[in-house]
Amino acid sequence: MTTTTTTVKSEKEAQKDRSQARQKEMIANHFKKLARAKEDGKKVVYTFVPGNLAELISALDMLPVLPEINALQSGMRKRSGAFIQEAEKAGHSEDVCTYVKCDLGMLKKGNIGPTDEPLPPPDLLLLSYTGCFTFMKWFELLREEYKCPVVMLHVPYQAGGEITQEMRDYVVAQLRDEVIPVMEKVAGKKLDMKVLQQHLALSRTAEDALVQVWESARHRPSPIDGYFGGVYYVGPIFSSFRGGQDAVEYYKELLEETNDRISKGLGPMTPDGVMPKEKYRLVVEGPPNWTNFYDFWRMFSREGATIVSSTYTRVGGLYDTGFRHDPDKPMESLADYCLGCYTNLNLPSRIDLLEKYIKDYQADGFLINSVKSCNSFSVGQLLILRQLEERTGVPGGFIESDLVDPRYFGKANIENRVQSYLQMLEARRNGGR
Amino acid sequence: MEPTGGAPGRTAADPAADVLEKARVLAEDLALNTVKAWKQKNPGMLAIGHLPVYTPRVMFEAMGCLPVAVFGAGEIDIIKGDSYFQSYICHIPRSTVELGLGGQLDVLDGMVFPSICDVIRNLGGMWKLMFPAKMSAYLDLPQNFAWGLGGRFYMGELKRIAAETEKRGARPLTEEGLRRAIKAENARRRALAELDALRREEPHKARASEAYLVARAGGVMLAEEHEKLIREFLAAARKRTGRPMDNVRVVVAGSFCEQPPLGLIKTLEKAGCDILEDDFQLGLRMIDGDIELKDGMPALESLARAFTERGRDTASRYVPDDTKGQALIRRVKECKADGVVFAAASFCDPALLDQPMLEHALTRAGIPHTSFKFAENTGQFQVIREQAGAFSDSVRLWGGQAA
Amino acid sequence: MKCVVGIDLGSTTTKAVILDEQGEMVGRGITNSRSNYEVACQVAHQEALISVRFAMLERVGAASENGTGERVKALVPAVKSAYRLELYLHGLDDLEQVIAAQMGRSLLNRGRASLEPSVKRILAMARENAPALFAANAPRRSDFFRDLAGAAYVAGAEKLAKENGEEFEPLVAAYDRAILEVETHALQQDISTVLKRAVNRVAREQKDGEPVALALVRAADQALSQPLHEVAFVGTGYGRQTLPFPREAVRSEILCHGRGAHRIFPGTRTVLDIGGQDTKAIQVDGHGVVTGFQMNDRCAAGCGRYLGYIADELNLGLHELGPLALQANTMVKVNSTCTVFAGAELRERLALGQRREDILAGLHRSIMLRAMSLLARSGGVNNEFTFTGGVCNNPMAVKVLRELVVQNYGDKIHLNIHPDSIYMGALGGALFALDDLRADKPSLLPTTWAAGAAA
Amino acid sequence: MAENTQLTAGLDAGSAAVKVAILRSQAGNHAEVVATSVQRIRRREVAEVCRIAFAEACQRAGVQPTAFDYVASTGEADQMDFAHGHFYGMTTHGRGALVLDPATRCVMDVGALHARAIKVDERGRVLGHRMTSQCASGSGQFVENIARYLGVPLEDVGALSVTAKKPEEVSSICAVLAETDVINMVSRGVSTADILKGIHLSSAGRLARLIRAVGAEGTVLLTGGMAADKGLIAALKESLSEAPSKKKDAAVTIDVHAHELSPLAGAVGAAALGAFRFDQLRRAGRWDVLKGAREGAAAAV
Ligand SMILES: Nc1ncnc2c1ncn2[C@@H]1O[C@H](COP(=O)(O)OP(=O)(O)O)[C@@H](O)[C@H]1O
Ligand SMILES: Nc1ncnc2c1ncn2[C@@H]1O[C@H](COP(=O)(O)OP(=O)(O)O)[C@@H](O)[C@H]1O
Ligand code: SF4
Ligand code: SF4
Ligand code: SF4
Repeated sequence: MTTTTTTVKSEKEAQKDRSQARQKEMIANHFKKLARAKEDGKKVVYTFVPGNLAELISALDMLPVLPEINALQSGMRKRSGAFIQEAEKAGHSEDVCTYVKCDLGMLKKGNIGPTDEPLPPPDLLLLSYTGCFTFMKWFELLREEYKCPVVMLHVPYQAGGEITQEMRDYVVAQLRDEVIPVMEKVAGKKLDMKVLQQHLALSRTAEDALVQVWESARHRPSPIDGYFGGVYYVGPIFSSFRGGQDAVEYYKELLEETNDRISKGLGPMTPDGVMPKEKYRLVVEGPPNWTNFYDFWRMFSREGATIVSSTYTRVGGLYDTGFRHDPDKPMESLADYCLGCYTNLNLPSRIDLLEKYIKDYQADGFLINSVKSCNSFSVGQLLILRQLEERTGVPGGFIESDLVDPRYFGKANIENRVQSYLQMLEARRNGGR
Repeated sequence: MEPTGGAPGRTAADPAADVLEKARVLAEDLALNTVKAWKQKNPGMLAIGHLPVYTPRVMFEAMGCLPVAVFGAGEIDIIKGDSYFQSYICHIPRSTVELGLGGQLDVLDGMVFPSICDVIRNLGGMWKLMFPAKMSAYLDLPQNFAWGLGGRFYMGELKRIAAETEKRGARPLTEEGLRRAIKAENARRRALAELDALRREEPHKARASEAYLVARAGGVMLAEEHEKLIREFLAAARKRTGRPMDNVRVVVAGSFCEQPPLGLIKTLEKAGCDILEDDFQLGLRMIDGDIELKDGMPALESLARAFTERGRDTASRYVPDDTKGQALIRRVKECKADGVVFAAASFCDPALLDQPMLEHALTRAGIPHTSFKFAENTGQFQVIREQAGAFSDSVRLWGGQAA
Repeated sequence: MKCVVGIDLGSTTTKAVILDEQGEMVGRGITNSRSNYEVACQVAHQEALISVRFAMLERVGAASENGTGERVKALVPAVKSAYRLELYLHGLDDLEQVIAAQMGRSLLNRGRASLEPSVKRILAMARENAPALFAANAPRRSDFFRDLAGAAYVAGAEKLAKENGEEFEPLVAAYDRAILEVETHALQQDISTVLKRAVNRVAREQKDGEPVALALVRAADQALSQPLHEVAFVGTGYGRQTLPFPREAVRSEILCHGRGAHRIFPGTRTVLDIGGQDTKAIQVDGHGVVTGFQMNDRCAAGCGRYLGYIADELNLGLHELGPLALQANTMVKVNSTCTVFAGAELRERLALGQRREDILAGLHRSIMLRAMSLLARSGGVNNEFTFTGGVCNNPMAVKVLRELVVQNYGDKIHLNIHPDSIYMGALGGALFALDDLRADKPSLLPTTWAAGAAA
Repeated sequence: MAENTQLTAGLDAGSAAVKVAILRSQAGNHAEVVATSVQRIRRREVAEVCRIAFAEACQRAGVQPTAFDYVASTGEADQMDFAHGHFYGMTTHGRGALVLDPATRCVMDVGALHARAIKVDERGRVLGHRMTSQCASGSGQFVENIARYLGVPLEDVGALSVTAKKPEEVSSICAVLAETDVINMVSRGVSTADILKGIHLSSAGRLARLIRAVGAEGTVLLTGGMAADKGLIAALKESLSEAPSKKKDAAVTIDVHAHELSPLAGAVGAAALGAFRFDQLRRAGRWDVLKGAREGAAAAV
């Protein structure tokens, strides 16, 4: 480390720390609220990330818990292995989604959340089931444990590559006739449309800023990492904070940071500090591994590989193709949001999107991280690989790991593959050497 | 196993030998020769493939189509199919792709991918890309069973797919046509119900492995012909003599989509289990009872209502309250079974995620159960035989709980 | 002469390839990896250097004066045989000493006294048969000392067992224990001395006069005195991480295999490499750059070791397996996924009376099926298709592969197999080393290897 | 013979050896092992080896083949014409272990190709089990391969292993590929004892996981051919005492040991269950079943 970069770096770190610290604080606050929920008389709703109805939940003054986020946090804090084993001991197969098992294991071990505070049991399981059948099973299993009310929102799949009016009508009708009435009953109050609209408007502002952050990766060097860094950027909007003032502030600050980095010509922050030189620009498909998140990240950052865009960061909403929450059409826009998440796209649409990212962000390559857990993501990824290579002429890499099961992260093996892949990109660039 | 009775084998003296052989040929007709012959006889008519679990075959029959069950490829070598799927994905999509790329499905004019899980769902998308010239439809079965919500949506889905099929050259879906098809379907259902009853009452006359072949043979035939085949088998099986064996009576659950190899079913039988009920060909039994036709109600609505109102509580359906375990316990009691064998396909999330819930329900009810996984091309049954044997031993010797 | 070295440290065999500055392959060596990795590399390297010397001897010899050139050149094969014979005899002597020494230490030295004379007799027999083993054109199973001496030793032990009723197992066990040490000792020999002895042996045999003999000796002196500068090297293969090489000098084996195969067959687009412990399916572009790959490892099912295990079960040599399987009438479907279970299944089927050939055919097919699915996963088989690695020496494996490729990818695919197929990884490594040399960033061999380089 | 005492035989055909046990018991209780026989199969035909072993055991016991109340087969021997009935491996190992040591609550059966942990209740009923399948890592063949490579007779393996000072574990999980590791160790001068112990430890690690997975508590009896291997027992004790999940498992005491007849547990269990079943059938009046097979036994030997 030379002195000149040190100064720049620490300054950057401070700036980055600001948005990150804010996020940390937001999360800590949220978990505190959850821990106090019973005393405060707040109702708790468990729900999923893709297609979550955050604005509805907050408009009814309820608090959301997102089991997926808890599972990934457990993964990052190296607790998931034990949780998964706990679930397997209770009879769950080693073949199935590890998010589910991690969550069930955590529950069996006292339901202590990521901030070491106990999580309140749900007053309602809001099964808005977008893009994955496992969600349905997950809440069937939780219902066995909690015996609390469940309400399901069946979100049809975009099999034809578009959202049809019939789908929208079906979702809106379910919201109106089942979901909202059940939520109102649990919340003990009526939904105030005005309040909902206010939340939707806040969502929209935050979403605008997020899209600008995503698109900053078009710069060379890219000021952000759209995958490893990206999972932090989408945190607030994926989860409990969308539709709130906190999220708006967060994204404003994040955007400022990003713009600042662009003006200074700096690359993204990595676990080892600002990336010195952008050697490769990659697009990534598939969720990351959480148990060895930083090891995984470093395999790329240390070789100078920046991820300029990724699909995983779109599972909580696909804003960069134009969707925004809309206070003028509250029900329709909630329906469109659920129907439009990345996990609800059919395979051809996913390929189109990836192709667009590769071209728009001028990627040198793309990488698929296929996770064992997730059929929703993984089935068809080898076809995605072929089709993308054919369509873009850009070489693809393929690695396999898992979300939160440490047994499936073969570090040496993955490293070998990543290195071979990057060496291959290098060799190609040198024109056949 | 004690030599206390003789199962009728496929010997010359077995009155059911011929019909079973016929069923076997049909059930193992991966080249779809039957379908080719049908198309030759019915020029211009369409053959529409469908994946497990449930597709309303009647609707296609009503449109003059032959619905064809594409339920995996058994034990054939999977080479091309493997290139599209990671090792931790079940076998069904590999074998389907293998058949597709191998040309065995060329005779089909389209494919329907009913929603059961993410695997078949994504396979539907892959199909669009791999076979762009053919019809490839995803049938989004509702998970909301309120008639005004899910029912209406489902009607819309059926109409959409009917329209798509018509565009490919099928006859239009008419009220009259659908009524006729539903009647034929109901007749098949009754024949199947009789077969199920025979198995329950006299398992030594109709073994599960045989009933499986007879049911599966229906995948390449119209309901009417299938009914004939079932009745032919029933008549022959009833003529069989032989004594009951000193076996335990079990229900097999969990293999509703990827089908177990025949060898596995036979292994269970050899290990001393009489399989009284199973969900191997669940699609055929997805709806309890007849599809009721009512005056004044459009036949399509009858069809849709049969699914939303009388669909079986199985892994492919979201069940809002604790009835799946109860449903299984009811099935066990109805056929007076001693226990349950869970046989789920490896990596089958729907089956494997349900299993612990069901197991707990059984444990609470004091019903013994055991479980293992398989793949449709499993060729080694040693481990399964040992495990099933230990289970049957234990139930036989002590009648009690085993794992 | 400046040259570069590529070393492929495989799980079963270790290969070394030496290229000159123009990129011509001037030497190659192979040995079994079944000992210390580093030693294996050194031995392979040494073998490669020897082959360079032989090539030089041929060149220098051909230029001999007084019209002897052609005749000297014609003697080179005899020198090679003589060289192998010398090494072999030396190895046998060493073996005798090592066995004697080990028997002194062994925990299980039952009846040492009775063993010693037997070992002596066995080795005497081996020595007696040695010249015939290395006669020109004599068919040999293998060139590895372990295999040759092993075969001779076992034959001798069998003879003693049959004729004198001696116990076979302890005799063979003595060999098994000693062989590793002997292999390691082989490195300490001074190669040029052995080579000179071989030259002298051949020279002595030249009845019709001195000029040829003299020219041969002179040529040998000259060939041995030419300096070899090994200026760059690259290591690759299964065990590469364990080598004391700097990081820059280690390349992914995938890249090396792809590049090597492409060098020999420039039309190559798909490479299948089946080695002892892993199978790789590699796609390369027109420049030999890898564009995709799949590999499976950590399980012996579907790799070369599977065949080795089966051969052991049947008491056959590896090279006999393929030809035997070729005599199959039908292919038995083998169900077992695991190598050990396949061994058990083999026994079971034999007991059921199925033909050995037919079961073997099924076993070969089961390996190739795995390879096919790996290939399919890596992007299919594209024209041209090159098969490399030890298993391509197995004719049944090749036949089954050919059939499966035709079945699945049509008959337009051209299948390449080269006698040097096993060297592709090392060749690729050497080509990377050549890049380094040309880019002026040569990496030097570890100093501990200097002894070998001095040859 | 007392009124309610039965003479029964159990015949266990494995992949490596055939085991026969002759038992005198009261419906399986108060069992006394009268005679046994073990025959390694060594590439012979299994049915033939079964006959030889059965005849040998009869001779040792000094009884006629027709004298048995019940002959039960287990293992691969399900089609033996002289058996009255067949019981499956897990059932017989569970029951056999209880005959050998009534305190047993978990059986760890390690044979040539497989390993399985079986949790049983006080009557020998199987409550749960975990086994290796499709992969031979951790089984007897694993140890056998290595022993063959090292030139150590199987009988000496255990004794050598327990003398190890600095055991070194193999890195490969595969029964075949581990050989390479071992070869490397040999060349690095690792002693035979240390290598064997390393192999035992790596097998034991896998077995311990199976034992924990079935939730074993109390006495674990090792059965199957590998129960004769003192080295494995020692290694297994070590592995189990390590208990990685400290807090919880500390409360669970697991005591693992073997009985000298452990390799015959399957045969012993089959014989005991035979007596039990005989009693059941006798009470049910099913003499037809019992008589038919007895004639078969006479013809077979
Ligand atoms: N002459 C031969 N005939 C048949 N098979 C052979 C022959 N030589 C080597 N093999 C096979 O090749 C394998 C070793 O291949 P190799 O490419 O040397 O492996 P690695 O690169 O892993 O060391 C052996 O396991 C064996 O199965
Ligand atoms: N004395 C011994 N020491 C170590 N291992 C032994 C000994 N005797 C037998 N074995 C092992 O036991 C295995 C045979 O066990 P067994 O339970 O008979 O297997 P199976 O039932 O599969 O035939 C052999 O593979 C061998 O490795
Ligand atoms: S399968 Fe995938 S999308 Fe579904 S719950 Fe698991 S990780 Fe989430
Ligand atoms: S077997 Fe299970 S996972 Fe596979 S397609 Fe069928 S339902 Fe889905
Ligand atoms: S023991 Fe068998 S299945 Fe297991 S890793 Fe080795 S070869 Fe593969």
